Amino acid sequence: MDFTEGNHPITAKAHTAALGSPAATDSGRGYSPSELMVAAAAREIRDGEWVFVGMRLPMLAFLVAKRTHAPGAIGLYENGVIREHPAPELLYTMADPPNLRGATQCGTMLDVMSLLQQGRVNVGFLGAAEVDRFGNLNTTWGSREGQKVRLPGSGGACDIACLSQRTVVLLEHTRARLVERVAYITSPGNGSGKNWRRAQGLPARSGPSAVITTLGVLRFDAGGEAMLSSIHPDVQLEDVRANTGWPLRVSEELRETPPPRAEELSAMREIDPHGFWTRK
Amino acid sequence: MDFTEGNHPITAKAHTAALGSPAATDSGRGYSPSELMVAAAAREIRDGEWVFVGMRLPMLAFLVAKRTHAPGAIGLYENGVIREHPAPELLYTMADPPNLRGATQCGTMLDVMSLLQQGRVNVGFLGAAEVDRFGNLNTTWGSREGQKVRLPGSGGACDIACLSQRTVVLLEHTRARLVERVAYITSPGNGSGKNWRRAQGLPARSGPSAVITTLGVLRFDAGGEAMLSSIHPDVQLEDVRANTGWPLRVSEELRETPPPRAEELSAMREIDPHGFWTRK
Amino acid sequence: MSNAAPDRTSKMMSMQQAVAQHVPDGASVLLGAQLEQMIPFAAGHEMIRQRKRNLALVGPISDILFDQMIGAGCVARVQAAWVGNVSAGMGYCFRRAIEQSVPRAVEMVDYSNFTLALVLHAGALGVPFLPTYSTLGSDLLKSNGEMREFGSPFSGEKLVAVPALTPDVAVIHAQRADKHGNTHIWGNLGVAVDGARAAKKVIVVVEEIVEPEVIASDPNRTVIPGFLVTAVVHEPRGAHPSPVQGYYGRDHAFFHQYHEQSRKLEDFQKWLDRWVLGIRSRGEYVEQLGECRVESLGVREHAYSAPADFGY
Amino acid sequence: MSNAAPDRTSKMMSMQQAVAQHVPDGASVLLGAQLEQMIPFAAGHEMIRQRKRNLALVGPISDILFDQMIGAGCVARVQAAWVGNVSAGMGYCFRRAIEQSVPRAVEMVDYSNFTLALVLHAGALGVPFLPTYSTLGSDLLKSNGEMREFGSPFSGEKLVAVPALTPDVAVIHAQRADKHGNTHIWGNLGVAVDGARAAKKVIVVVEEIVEPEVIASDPNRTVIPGFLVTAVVHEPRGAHPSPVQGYYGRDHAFFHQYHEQSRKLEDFQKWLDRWVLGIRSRGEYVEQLGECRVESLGVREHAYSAPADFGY
Repeated sequence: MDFTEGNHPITAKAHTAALGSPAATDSGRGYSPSELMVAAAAREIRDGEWVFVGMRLPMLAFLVAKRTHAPGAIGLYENGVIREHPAPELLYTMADPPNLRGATQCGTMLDVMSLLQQGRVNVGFLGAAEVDRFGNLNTTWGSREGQKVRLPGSGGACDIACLSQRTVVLLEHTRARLVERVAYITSPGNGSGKNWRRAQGLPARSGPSAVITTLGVLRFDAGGEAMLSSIHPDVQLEDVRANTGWPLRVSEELRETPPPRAEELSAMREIDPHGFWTRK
Repeated sequence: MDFTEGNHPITAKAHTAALGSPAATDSGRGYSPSELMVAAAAREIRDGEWVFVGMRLPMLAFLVAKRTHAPGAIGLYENGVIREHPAPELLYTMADPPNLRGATQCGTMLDVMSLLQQGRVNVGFLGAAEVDRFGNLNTTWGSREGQKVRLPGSGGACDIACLSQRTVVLLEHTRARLVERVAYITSPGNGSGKNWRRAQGLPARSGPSAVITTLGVLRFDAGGEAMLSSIHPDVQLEDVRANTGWPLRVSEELRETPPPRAEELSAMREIDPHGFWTRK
Repeated sequence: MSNAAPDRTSKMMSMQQAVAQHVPDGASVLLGAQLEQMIPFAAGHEMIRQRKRNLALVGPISDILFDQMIGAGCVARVQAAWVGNVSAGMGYCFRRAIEQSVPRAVEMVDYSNFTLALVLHAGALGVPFLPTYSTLGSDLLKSNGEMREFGSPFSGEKLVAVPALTPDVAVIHAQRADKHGNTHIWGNLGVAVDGARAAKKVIVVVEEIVEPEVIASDPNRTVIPGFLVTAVVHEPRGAHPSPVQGYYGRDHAFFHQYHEQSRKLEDFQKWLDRWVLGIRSRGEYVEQLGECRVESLGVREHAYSAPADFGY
Repeated sequence: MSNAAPDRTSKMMSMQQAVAQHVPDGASVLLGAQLEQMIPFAAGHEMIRQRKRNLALVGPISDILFDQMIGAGCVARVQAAWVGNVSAGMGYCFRRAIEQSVPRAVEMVDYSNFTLALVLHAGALGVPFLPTYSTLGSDLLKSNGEMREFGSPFSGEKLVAVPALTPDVAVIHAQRADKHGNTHIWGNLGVAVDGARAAKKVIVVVEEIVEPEVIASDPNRTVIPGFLVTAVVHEPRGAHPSPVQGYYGRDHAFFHQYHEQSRKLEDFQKWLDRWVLGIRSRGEYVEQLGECRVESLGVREHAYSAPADFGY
């Protein structure tokens, strides 16, 4: 897995992590690791919320949420599309024709970004090449074998990380990706800790909420530091620690990530029958 | 004539001056005073120019210009309408249905005002309750018998006066209207004289260009002061001076305002066959 | 919100309900966002009938609706570029209020059209202010009390900072919507789009309620999406005497009659009794207009837009 | 302009002419304004064929067009939020240019999508900057070099000033226009409207030229009026492999093939020869795609917008 493969700003390339790894195969649990991540992401969306959706796994998560516990959620796409009723087909990009036909609104990028800046968007999904201890994200500069590697850049990621009420990140859980300090803050998380966001001038009601990885789910404590909140089934705590680039703290209420429910899985598989995003 | 009758911001109520006065009747010259003002206003528009049109006499002037020497002129209306092909019917307001159907563009107020702020609008027409020696306009506060009279306000007038390359004002020529100093600068002209606009921060390429009255046409000298540039047929210079609220300077090249040409008159009368704006 | 009753997404209600529930005394209310088109007279009249007080009216130009509401004593404050009667001139109730505090004192906050558009644009964008060159050198900038001169952070050049406004309620008249509030408007849009986005609540008043499929067939025309809308009121002819493109024309005579009949205070009271207080609803108002007058304002020649294909 | 020849208002020309006349070396060029829809590939390819040099590309995300132009050596500077291949990942030519200066060094000015939209919005509004809360706390704000932190003139709170940009040329692909450049676009508009208003020149590339009456039948859909347009190019399938709503779908495979075939420099050169340099026009490109592929991208089910009545 080469994490220097670019990320579309508001897409999670996290699935590609799973794709090439042994864990990607369905090991008798009845769902793939990507499907587990999608289910976990779907549960970050509450009914009626406004969601910056993105593509790939988060898109699936939004669709699963819509069909299960959050039928009133609204999807916003930074190209200017807003949808209450999801597109009837699998999308490769947010401007694929099925995403425009029957949309709630087709407008400008500014139309959608304005709602974000007004503070009305509840949750935004992001991918990243790197996330650090304080939830800062990097999609601009990577490194490989000591060489700097130019990644595609922010896209809308910086905007979403600055302005949405909650940010949820999806990515592969490796030491190269979960790092002590990102090389470049493309999208600010909690900076260097408590009160940092307010000191920067970022909105009071904004910031990172969860990091969903291939091994578990991280959430943030009062000091703004990420800690392990749930661990995926069959994953060992030492594996999580070994694959994290800083001494990862563990929540006192650590639990096992609940596996996808049948209705979540069937929704996912109906949307993506060939497992293009989750199973291939 | 009660000048406290409100002005729509970018309309010239100047015609009402003419309407009630003896001069309004066609005194054997073959055209009315309002028709003369319309012809003079039309000539302020050059071919291909972008024009903030307004209603009433300026609207007629725009239509006359389009049908004669300026077929490529473009009309902008602050409500969001832009027209290259004038509406087929007489308008009472800029949002009358004939002005929307077949428009070049229907959009927002900001769409049109942006073009103005970009400095791309060549000429804007305004009316006013008062204009002063330096071309400042007042449509906010009047007075009658020592009492302050509240006028309707700026509308788009202040914006046009600040931002269009040239501003042309139409109004009745009386001492109550052409004053030494307006009571309130709703729409800035040349302020107190030379370089005043630049000192305020107004765009370099902007400012008052002509004041077309019932008696003549005033233009501005290098110091920003209005001076009589042309005098209407059959009007005496002393009448102009007597009806101006400051010692009016007269251009060395004073000429007679050219009367409306036949094609201008026929255009006007075709557009407004019952003389609603010009002859009643 | 968790109650999944079948009609839970319908936002339809009567004008009486919409005004009673969503326009409290003291609210700031955006009206007349499309300038001379689609002025929500029916909504304003209902506010008068419900004796709303201390409203802060917001709008670029109001073309007699503000004048009527001021005359009826509903208004404490006006934030506008122009108050009067577009085709006839002065608004007499506005003058009486400002000059003589009759029926009560009204605070006028003068804006220009552009700067009024910018206060709403700032509100819609979610920024505290927007910069402009307009109003520099004017007394409007000095007397307005809300705008402020400042230096550009790049060049230091003079600019005016126009503060954001987020009205409590925007009332937008439109051609058609579905019951969820997804709204099609065509013609000049004025400040309607930013107004609806800036406002905390949005009441949409429409000529026609159509199936959601009609609205969804053209998402570019949906300039106000339903998720921004609080209430949808079906009120045909609710904009009279102002025009609604494709539905009815402007009743020029009505504006002129109002001009004459509002010149004197006692005449205005009679006008108000006849057209607002003495009737209970827009339905009765339309009846009073009479079939002949209504008919004469109707569409004589339809002119349909060319279709856009959203297929794939 | 004073020459009243009958066709003086037609702005139609070939892509070859439009690029030759209106895109000089060193120009700043807005491309890909509608993000993943309607990317003007045909225009970009013509710029490559005409060996344009030192261009400054502007656009939110470019979805392989920027990558191709960078790889072809046309580009000195990129002002964008994202450069890559939306459905496949990294743009390899972009990486080679930034990391190894191959085929030449390229200066990257990183924006976010929102701030890139704001540079064009500021240009369209005619102000030197616009304020935003976005990018506060990010390294993007520090490394970008154009944006600047400042204090609100009202509260002193921190904001970012995003400077205006007025590109020399905006190239906008659209569904249909008349010969005067009055242009209908539907679907997601991205930054196309502000881009066309901010730019000094506008080249519109369309799938269909229609009679002026078709455009005039729906002035709200005319998001780019002809008087802002410098040249109109009729270039059917000019956006392939990106989609044009109502005309053709996205050629996902083409993006993936490009991804594979641009990974190595020598493969990219072959790709460029095959799809750009070795052919003379969009017509030849479409021929090379083959009837079957073109057919397979066509509209399978039309979905026409409900009409709006502009009558009165």
